[in-house]
Amino acid sequence: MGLDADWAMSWLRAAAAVLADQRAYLCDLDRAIGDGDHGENMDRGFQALLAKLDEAPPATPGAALKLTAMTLMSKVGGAAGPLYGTAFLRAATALGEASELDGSQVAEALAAARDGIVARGKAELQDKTMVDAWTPAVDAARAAAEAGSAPLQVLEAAAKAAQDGAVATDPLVARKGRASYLGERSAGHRDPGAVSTALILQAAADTVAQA
Amino acid sequence: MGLDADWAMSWLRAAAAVLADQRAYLCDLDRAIGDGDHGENMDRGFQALLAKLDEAPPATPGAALKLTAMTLMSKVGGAAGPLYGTAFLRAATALGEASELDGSQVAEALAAARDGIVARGKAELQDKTMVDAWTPAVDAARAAAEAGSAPLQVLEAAAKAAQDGAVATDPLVARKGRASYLGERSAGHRDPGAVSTALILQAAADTVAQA
Amino acid sequence: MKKLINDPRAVVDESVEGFGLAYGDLVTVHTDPLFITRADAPVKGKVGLVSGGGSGHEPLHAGYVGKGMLDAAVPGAVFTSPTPDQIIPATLAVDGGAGVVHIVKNYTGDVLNFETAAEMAQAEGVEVRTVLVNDDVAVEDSLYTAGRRGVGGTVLVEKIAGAAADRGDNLDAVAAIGSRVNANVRSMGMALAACTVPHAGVPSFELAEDEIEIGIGIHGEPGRHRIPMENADGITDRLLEAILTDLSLNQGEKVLLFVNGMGGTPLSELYIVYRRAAKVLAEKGFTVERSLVGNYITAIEMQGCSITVLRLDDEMIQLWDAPVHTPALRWGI
Amino acid sequence: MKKLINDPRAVVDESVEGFGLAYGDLVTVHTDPLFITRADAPVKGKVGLVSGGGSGHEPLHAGYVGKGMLDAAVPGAVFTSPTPDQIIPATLAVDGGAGVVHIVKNYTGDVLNFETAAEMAQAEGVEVRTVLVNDDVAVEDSLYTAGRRGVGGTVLVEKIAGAAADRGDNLDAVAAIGSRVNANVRSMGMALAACTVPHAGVPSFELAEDEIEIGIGIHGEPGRHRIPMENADGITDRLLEAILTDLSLNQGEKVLLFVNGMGGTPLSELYIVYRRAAKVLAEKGFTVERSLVGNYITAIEMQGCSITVLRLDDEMIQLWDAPVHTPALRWGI
Ligand SMILES: Nc1ncnc2c1ncn2[C@@H]1O[C@H](COP(=O)(O)OP(=O)(O)O)[C@@H](O)[C@H]1O
Ligand SMILES: Nc1ncnc2c1ncn2[C@@H]1O[C@H](COP(=O)(O)OP(=O)(O)O)[C@@H](O)[C@H]1O
Ligand SMILES: [Mg+2]
Ligand SMILES: [Mg+2]
Ligand SMILES: [Mg+2]
Ligand SMILES: [Mg+2]
Repeated sequence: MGLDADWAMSWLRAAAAVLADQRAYLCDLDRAIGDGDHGENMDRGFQALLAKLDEAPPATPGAALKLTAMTLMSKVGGAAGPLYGTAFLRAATALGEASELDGSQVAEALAAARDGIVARGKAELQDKTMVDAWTPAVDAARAAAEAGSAPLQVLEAAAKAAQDGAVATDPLVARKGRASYLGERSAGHRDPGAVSTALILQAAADTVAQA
Repeated sequence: MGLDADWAMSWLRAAAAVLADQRAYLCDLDRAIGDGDHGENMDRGFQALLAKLDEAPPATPGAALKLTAMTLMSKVGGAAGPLYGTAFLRAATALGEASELDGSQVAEALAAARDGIVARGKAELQDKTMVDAWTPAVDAARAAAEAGSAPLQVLEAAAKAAQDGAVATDPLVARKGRASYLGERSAGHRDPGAVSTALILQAAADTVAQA
Repeated sequence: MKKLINDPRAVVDESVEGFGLAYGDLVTVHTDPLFITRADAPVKGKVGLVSGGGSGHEPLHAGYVGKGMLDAAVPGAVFTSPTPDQIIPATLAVDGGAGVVHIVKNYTGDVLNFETAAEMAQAEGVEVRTVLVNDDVAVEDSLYTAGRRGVGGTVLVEKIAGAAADRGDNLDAVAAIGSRVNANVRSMGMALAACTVPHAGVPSFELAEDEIEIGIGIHGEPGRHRIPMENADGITDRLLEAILTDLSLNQGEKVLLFVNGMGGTPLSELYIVYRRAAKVLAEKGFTVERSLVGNYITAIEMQGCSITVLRLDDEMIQLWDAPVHTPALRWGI
Repeated sequence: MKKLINDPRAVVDESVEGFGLAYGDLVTVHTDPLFITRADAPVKGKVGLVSGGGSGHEPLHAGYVGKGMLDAAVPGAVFTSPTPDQIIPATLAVDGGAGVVHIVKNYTGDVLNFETAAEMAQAEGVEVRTVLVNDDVAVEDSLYTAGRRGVGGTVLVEKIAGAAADRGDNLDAVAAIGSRVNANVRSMGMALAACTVPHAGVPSFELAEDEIEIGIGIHGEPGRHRIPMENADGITDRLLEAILTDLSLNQGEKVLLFVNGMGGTPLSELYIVYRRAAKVLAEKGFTVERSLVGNYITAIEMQGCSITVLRLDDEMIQLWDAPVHTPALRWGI
């Protein structure tokens, strides 16, 4: 499958499905070190997105990401809403009018998304946030793109790195977001935003693979 | 032991001890069909009475009962406070200045107490209240006194009848007091005020027997 | 039992002491015996209002002491009516020469203790009238009970009778308006979870995760019956129907709708109940002219609510709106 | 989970709807997107005040909409900050031409969403200033955290800044007094038992019968540490000490003492906490000049309390005393 507007819509629908499926799990993760709503927030946002995608199907991958940004910004709330909103908006801007993406465009869109999150949230690596999934994902995606890999391999590398990054948040003491209020008690738990990041990126890769 | 002022004080102290001992039990009974405070109320009143008895030991049984009436009235609260207060006050009045009681004086004092409770509370037999302990106690005491029994036997007859009366409240549906709000749900539980009545009368008999 | 208390036996004394410290400008706390009066009591020439009952219903009654409402509140032990030796001095302390009205919730204990106190205060030369509150429709067959309990309606009786006294009504008039409110008010309550009396240390009753109690009082006692859990609209309909059946309002009549929390229920849930109750009343053609939503007469930390409906007339509306300045109810001042 | 609700997902909408029905004379509820304004908004020439945050803290924030306090409140989902597309129209709706102050509790979500909304509202021509509230001393090392949370102090900031706007202060002055209150206020909270978020259906955390959480926020999150159960005086001393260590009051300084319930704790217990706190402050030579006791910023039905101490100056006292007429706070009117 080429990474065109149809792919983008399939991906976002797949992401919505996996977030709905993992809603309770993400809430459980957030309950341990936050306020227990991350799964609910993401699910609410992506369910709203599904409706929007049906209403007016976007014409380019960039347009799909922009619609996603706007919808998440207005429906998710909490910390995740503005952060994912900015991420998708920056990625959309990076893609411009492109109608089908190659590997390096994928990598640069991911980098723009990550930069947006860091610009808004000011988190550094190892602060136990979604940045700990995004940054390794960006690094892996860039390495794969520079090696000339196809979009599928770039996304697979990104998804795997994000998942590893999420797992690696387990021992960290949080320094940003709600989990930071727990101090040392935040260690031993996985960051929910890093997990939702990995789920969304995995959905992107799976959508290419399954096409 | 003659039923003089010393006996009265020993009795009231024994009653205080048994009520303190049965505090939790009386509360449990009251929790099932009332508001769970009967043991607490009775204990508070009789503990206050102990202090008063030490302060100014009364000179006659009647004076001891009057002091009890005043103390219970001002310390017990709830339904039991005014009812026991009136009971002890009427009994005191019935005894007048007598310095030592015979069997028929005991029976008449019990009858006066019961009449006071009925006058205040308007409960009839089988309404599942303390009256269901007092009335059989009065009947038994009068029968014993008329048969010429000594005070000990009069009190023992009264205590036993009160205890049987308390047990007999188990199947009744309450029609007076807080338990009446439960309607049919009040059946199958023992009335706490009937039980405290039996305990107090048993203490009276025991105090004579143990002298 | 986990509570923000020290000695379970000191709960009432310490709580009232803290209350007195927080509202020293409005009230005076008298100890030995314990009662609370307006800081400026007695108000010369004004009818005095005294209410009281067991503790554990906060803000009732002490929270309603102040201008336009009660002159004194007499707190008993938790869920235990106060004694005459508290009620008598409270009555004497607030008599401004125009007599005193006792507002008494219809429980055997309260009735007997206030009755005794009224007699004794009369003997001391204070004219006393008693307004009995018995608004609880959960108690159906009052022939076979101690009669209906006084619950949520008490707050409305205290406010409206308090305003009547404040505008200068005489003793009989204040008692009459209090009784008129009582005659036109009905309430019914329910519990999701029981409360724990401090000295008992265990919940007053146990409810399974899928059961609720309907027709509870305010003393942590079990209700009339236990039913499977229902949603807020279902519960509201059930309580309201019992009230309306008994109150028999006419089309177009004005009411005050009072949704009360039992102490452990959040305001957000009370608004959900209020929403349904207001809609149902409107649909049936009644006008919700005034309302009150919050924790005003509680059973410690019980979870649940009660609904109270008062049929209003113009005078009651005027007295309801009249200025009031107490720790728990304040407007117009 | 037993709650007086219908659909767990409809809790906020239905609750706000009921709130709007109960207080229709004071507020207007706007839906799609959801926000609440004063019934008479915008007030021409007056600086507008907007606050908001997750739902579940009732009466905060909607309960403080009205004369002398907030012009608009923006409720998010339960414990989730609202979104810019709610905050922007609320901001526009209450701009009376003198600009709008956003009062924002310092949580990443609230900060980010209000930040975005402020930018967009400015782009629409409304001057916006932001007052950040971060009074929670439980968050000790703010270098390594998202910074201190905004908790109880929020209510005081809203009241005092609201009074400044009401007397006609300009945009910068209202923001300045809000920030001055924030700079002088400190809070700390604790929980006896967690709350249950409706859509989650299970308690946010589990506490054993002999454990309490110290240093909780208002979102049902666990606290800084868990300790064995203590009595009310011990808990009060602990919270107060953390506050006073941070606030460093001088002898003779005047304070406002605010004892807040988390939603499921009865008033009687809050008075017991108030009693101890007032005594300790007096012993240390500080003057408790004003006080507030009750459920003003909650975490649904959480059991527990928070203590807030505000260092007062004469202007703050004057603004605190100024008339306010909202569903949850009312005096002088
Ligand atoms: N400053 C930040 N930078 C990056 N990510 C953050 C930051 N703060 C929070 N997050 C992410 O947001 C997630 C929590 O999102 P969510 O639960 O939806 O919002 P909230 O914390 O407002 O309830 C965290 O798991 C973390 O990954
Ligand atoms: N009208 C009445 N006549 C006689 N006894 C009564 C009446 N009402 C209540 N009682 C007695 O009082 C007892 C309850 O006393 P207590 O629990 O101390 O008071 P309260 O019911 O006010 O909490 C009942 O068990 C019953 O025996
Ligand atoms: Mg969260
Ligand atoms: Mg009882
Ligand atoms: Mg009682
Ligand atoms: Mg949240």
